[in-house]
Amino acid sequence: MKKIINDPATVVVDALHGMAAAHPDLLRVQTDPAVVVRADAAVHGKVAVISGGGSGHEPLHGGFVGMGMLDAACPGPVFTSPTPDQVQAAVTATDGGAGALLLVKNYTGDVLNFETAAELAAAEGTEVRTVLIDDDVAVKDSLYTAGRRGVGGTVLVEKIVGAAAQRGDDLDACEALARRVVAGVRSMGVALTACTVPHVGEPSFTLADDEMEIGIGIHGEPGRQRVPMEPADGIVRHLLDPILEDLPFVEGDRVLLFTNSMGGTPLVELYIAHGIAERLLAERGITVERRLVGPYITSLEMQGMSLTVLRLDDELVELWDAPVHTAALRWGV
Amino acid sequence: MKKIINDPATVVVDALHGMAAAHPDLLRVQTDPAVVVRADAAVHGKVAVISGGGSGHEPLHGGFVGMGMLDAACPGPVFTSPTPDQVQAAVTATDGGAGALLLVKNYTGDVLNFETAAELAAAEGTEVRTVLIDDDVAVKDSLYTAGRRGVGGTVLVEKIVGAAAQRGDDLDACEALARRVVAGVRSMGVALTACTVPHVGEPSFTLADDEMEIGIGIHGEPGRQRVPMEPADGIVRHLLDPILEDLPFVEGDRVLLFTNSMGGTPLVELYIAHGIAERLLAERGITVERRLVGPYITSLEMQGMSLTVLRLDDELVELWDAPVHTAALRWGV
Amino acid sequence: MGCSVEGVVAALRSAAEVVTAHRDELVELDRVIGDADHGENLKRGFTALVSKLDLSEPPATPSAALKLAATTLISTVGGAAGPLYGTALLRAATSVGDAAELDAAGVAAALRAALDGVVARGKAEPGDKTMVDALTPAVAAAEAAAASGSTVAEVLSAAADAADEGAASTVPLVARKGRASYLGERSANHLDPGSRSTALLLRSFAESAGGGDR
Amino acid sequence: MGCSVEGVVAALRSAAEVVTAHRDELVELDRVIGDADHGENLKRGFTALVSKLDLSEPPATPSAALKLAATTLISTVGGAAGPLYGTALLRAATSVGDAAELDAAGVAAALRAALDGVVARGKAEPGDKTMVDALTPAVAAAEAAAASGSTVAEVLSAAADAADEGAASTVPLVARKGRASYLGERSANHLDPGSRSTALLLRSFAESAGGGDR
Ligand SMILES: Nc1ncnc2c1ncn2[C@@H]1O[C@H](COP(=O)(O)OP(=O)(O)O)[C@@H](O)[C@H]1O
Ligand SMILES: Nc1ncnc2c1ncn2[C@@H]1O[C@H](COP(=O)(O)OP(=O)(O)O)[C@@H](O)[C@H]1O
Ligand SMILES: [Mg+2]
Ligand SMILES: [Mg+2]
Ligand SMILES: [Mg+2]
Ligand SMILES: [Mg+2]
Repeated sequence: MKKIINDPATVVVDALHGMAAAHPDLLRVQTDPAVVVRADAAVHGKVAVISGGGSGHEPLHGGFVGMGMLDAACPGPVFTSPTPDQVQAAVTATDGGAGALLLVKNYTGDVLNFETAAELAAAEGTEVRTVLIDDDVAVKDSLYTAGRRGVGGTVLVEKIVGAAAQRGDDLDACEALARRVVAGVRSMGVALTACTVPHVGEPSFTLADDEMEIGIGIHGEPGRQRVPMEPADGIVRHLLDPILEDLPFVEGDRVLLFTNSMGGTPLVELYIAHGIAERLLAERGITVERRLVGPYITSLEMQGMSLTVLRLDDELVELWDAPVHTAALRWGV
Repeated sequence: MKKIINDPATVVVDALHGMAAAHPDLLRVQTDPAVVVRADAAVHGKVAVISGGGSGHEPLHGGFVGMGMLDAACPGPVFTSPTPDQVQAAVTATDGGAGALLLVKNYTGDVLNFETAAELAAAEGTEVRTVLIDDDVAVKDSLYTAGRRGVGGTVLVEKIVGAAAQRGDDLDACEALARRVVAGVRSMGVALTACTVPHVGEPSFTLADDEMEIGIGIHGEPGRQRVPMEPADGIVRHLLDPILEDLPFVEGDRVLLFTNSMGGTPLVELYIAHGIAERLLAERGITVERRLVGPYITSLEMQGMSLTVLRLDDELVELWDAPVHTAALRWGV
Repeated sequence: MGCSVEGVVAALRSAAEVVTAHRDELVELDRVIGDADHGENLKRGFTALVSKLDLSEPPATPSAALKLAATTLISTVGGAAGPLYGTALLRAATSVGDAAELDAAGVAAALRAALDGVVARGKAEPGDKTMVDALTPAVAAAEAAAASGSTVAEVLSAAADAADEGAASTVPLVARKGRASYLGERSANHLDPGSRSTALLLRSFAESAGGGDR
Repeated sequence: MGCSVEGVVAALRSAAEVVTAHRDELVELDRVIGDADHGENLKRGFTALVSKLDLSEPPATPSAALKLAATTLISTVGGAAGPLYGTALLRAATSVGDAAELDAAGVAAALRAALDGVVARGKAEPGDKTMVDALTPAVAAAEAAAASGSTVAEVLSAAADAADEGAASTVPLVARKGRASYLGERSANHLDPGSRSTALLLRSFAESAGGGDR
């Protein structure tokens, strides 16, 4: 394992200190329990939008803390959901009197820990709502399973709901909006290489030089299917086709296209994939009105990518375009 | 070689098309010869700030084209400097009547090609100046060598000089400012893994699991020295100490600290390194007033990082803070 | 002979040792069909528990000891296992009430409460390839043993035996809950890490109870 | 017998073939002490040159052919080699003037002009571990051969022999110019890719001239 770290046991806390040093104007970091909080929290009268999950997906979620997006993020250990204490501390630090909305990626661990925290926070008098994000079309959804995972769509939900909370929408409206965005967003990912969890020290799986793993999540877990490597055209189709068929996205739809690196795939490859996806969408008569290209929800140093497509309407465009000032996304300010 | 590409021969042009698709509001792409041009070029009465070099360093330089930074970028093939035709086309597309400033990383190939272009452009009546960027302290400077390479400092020079041109500084002022920034900026990089140039298909060098390469450039070339892997503390010292001794940076200095990923090193590691560098600078009584953390000047998928330190004064801070709207850097707008 | 609060604390400490000793095994099981953190998560939690037991006032009752374990695991484990084991221990604590000593029936009832808690939280059924596949037969075995007049140590030993078998039974299963479910068919032919840790925990309780001659 | 414009064009086409055949070798040499593009760069440039020769009016004079090669390489090669070889050819074109045929002395003079161009642009001295280490002895050998009454083919052949030796002489050198110089001492014990391509180009010219029986 080759990483720029001091000690696998302190990776998260060391990174949080570095993050605090890098963005003193944007955020504060607490380490016991670990929470990243918007510098000017609590914002009076504003719904607190809070997310979190295992670390190793940077910039998610800490990099999205700031004006117009998250009020706080709860970073668990690498690929391990945070504890209820962290979520509770986040609620306490950001409670502006208008309630808190927890945006939770749908993993059993995240769901259970956030649920527990929500119960505890409610008991202390803060109104708390939870919305699960489950946009990964690689996972078959069913009543009898854990359901779909939350992946790339998370970034878009956080931005859009963050903007609504910033403009003053109340808790009901923020919750409804979050559910609406979740309903209209779909994602799928591919890995070219595995990643190495620091406390494990060896890759989560091994892929031959001519193989790729389709339908991966964001926790270094193997995907649904191992297939031979293909040129970028084929890779993009593997991701985009199931996304489009799932919702489905149809001719005339207006969408946001988010082309994401899993961490180790550089921008030059990402732009190639993005260009292909734009072309395929245009061929289907789907209009790309907004885009995001870069490493925004990652799996450590994994090489690979994901595509996320969100159906847009005027309100979502407006909220996407609204000013945001975080470490990883910034515009309008 | 595992990459999300269609064909090694079309990597640059495919990525340019993807980039154009991703940022229609910011830039236009020409492909014969290849140039990335600010969407609203030529800006009347403004000095055109132009840079370029081999591809494979994304977002450099195309990702820095836009308001407040570059007017155009000339992307060569991967790790190969562009030709004079590209530079000439960039000058032609951006000439607003106030002359053009070419910001050139100091590599023989880049220097010769930009020099030739400058002669040709001058012959066509555009006033053209060239400033070489040579901030890499890993290379011993001497009259008898090719001199130091341009690395991380390039990003800072482009931002600061771009801001000056944007506010209306004339060619003399922009050139003088560029020289001043170059004089005050120093960098050094380390690789944990090599990268694979698409047209080569195998890594540029091989490193054992317990080795790192210190003093690398940005072209996948081996570095000055191969040493055993160390914890992050040691890695950061290997980079920071020679930087600080070189200028030298001394107690009381105000600086910008730029912690850069070589492409494959994820943000979580970068923040760890950044935190260490901040601490070491504080120990020396050097005040970090601005920071930039992320993959901004890369070597394809190489794992590794570089540190860049720039001595600041009030004017440089003001120009750094000035609005910028590009694919990779955006604030104030 | 019943199990006093000292016995419960000793059992928790022995669980911490076992979890630490098997940390790598549990990580490896989770690496193959999950996200490689189960052993690390439990080690972190039980290490925190031991620190609390070392530093704070000793708990006054079995219930207090179980509750301390529950809240500590909830605060420190994270992942799916944190809330699940935390809830299990919380329900067990409630089940034993303010008894100063646990008898065999009390232990069996506590295990039943723990299982109910895990199911209430995680909604897994037997056959979903989770810790429920180890805990369900363990509870049945414990209840049978208690009904037939076994000691606490014998009850726990029967539970551990059944949990071992239950864990082994997860190998051929296709996961329907937890992270392994994302693998679909590829989750088959692997041991579920949570069922393994359940079996390990029950074995450590049984051995602690047996060693203490209860 | 001198070398007509057809001879120059044939030599350029044969250079393109040689560069393409040795593309991987030159990439590999540059991978070790540079950035792994020298062969790719030259192949791109000479392929473009062949397209131009195929598609446009044939050049009227040796000088026009050399100038076309120069501008094409400058526009398509990039890197250090593009401007250096481009300048070399440009200076050679100027040196031959409007002669319809090149004789041995003219070829030697053109090579001298090419070397001067490379040095003017790149500022490298012999011993810096660059193409100058191949071209310098090649020019000297060409001049000596021309002075002693050799044919054009013999002049080029002498130049190629000397360039081979000059290229080989770069192996022990520590680079002071070009990318290899960043490696410091580690650049020693490797052949400089540019000196190798210079030797290859001169050999292809010599063989083209010899095969044409000039
Ligand atoms: N819904 C559930 N009900 C019961 N047990 C579950 C459930 N989901 C997961 N588990 C158990 O949790 C174990 C994984 O725990 P752990 O690795 O610590 O958490 P995570 O899956 O969040 O990384 C699984 O092996 C399984 O036995
Ligand atoms: N200043 C110089 N003068 C003469 N030749 C040079 C100089 N710098 C580099 N070269 C030659 O150029 C060759 C490298 O060419 P190439 O790989 O195409 O360019 P780059 O170094 O820009 O990647 C070197 O092997 C060397 O022979
Ligand atoms: Mg986990
Ligand atoms: Mg090059
Ligand atoms: Mg796990
Ligand atoms: Mg080269």
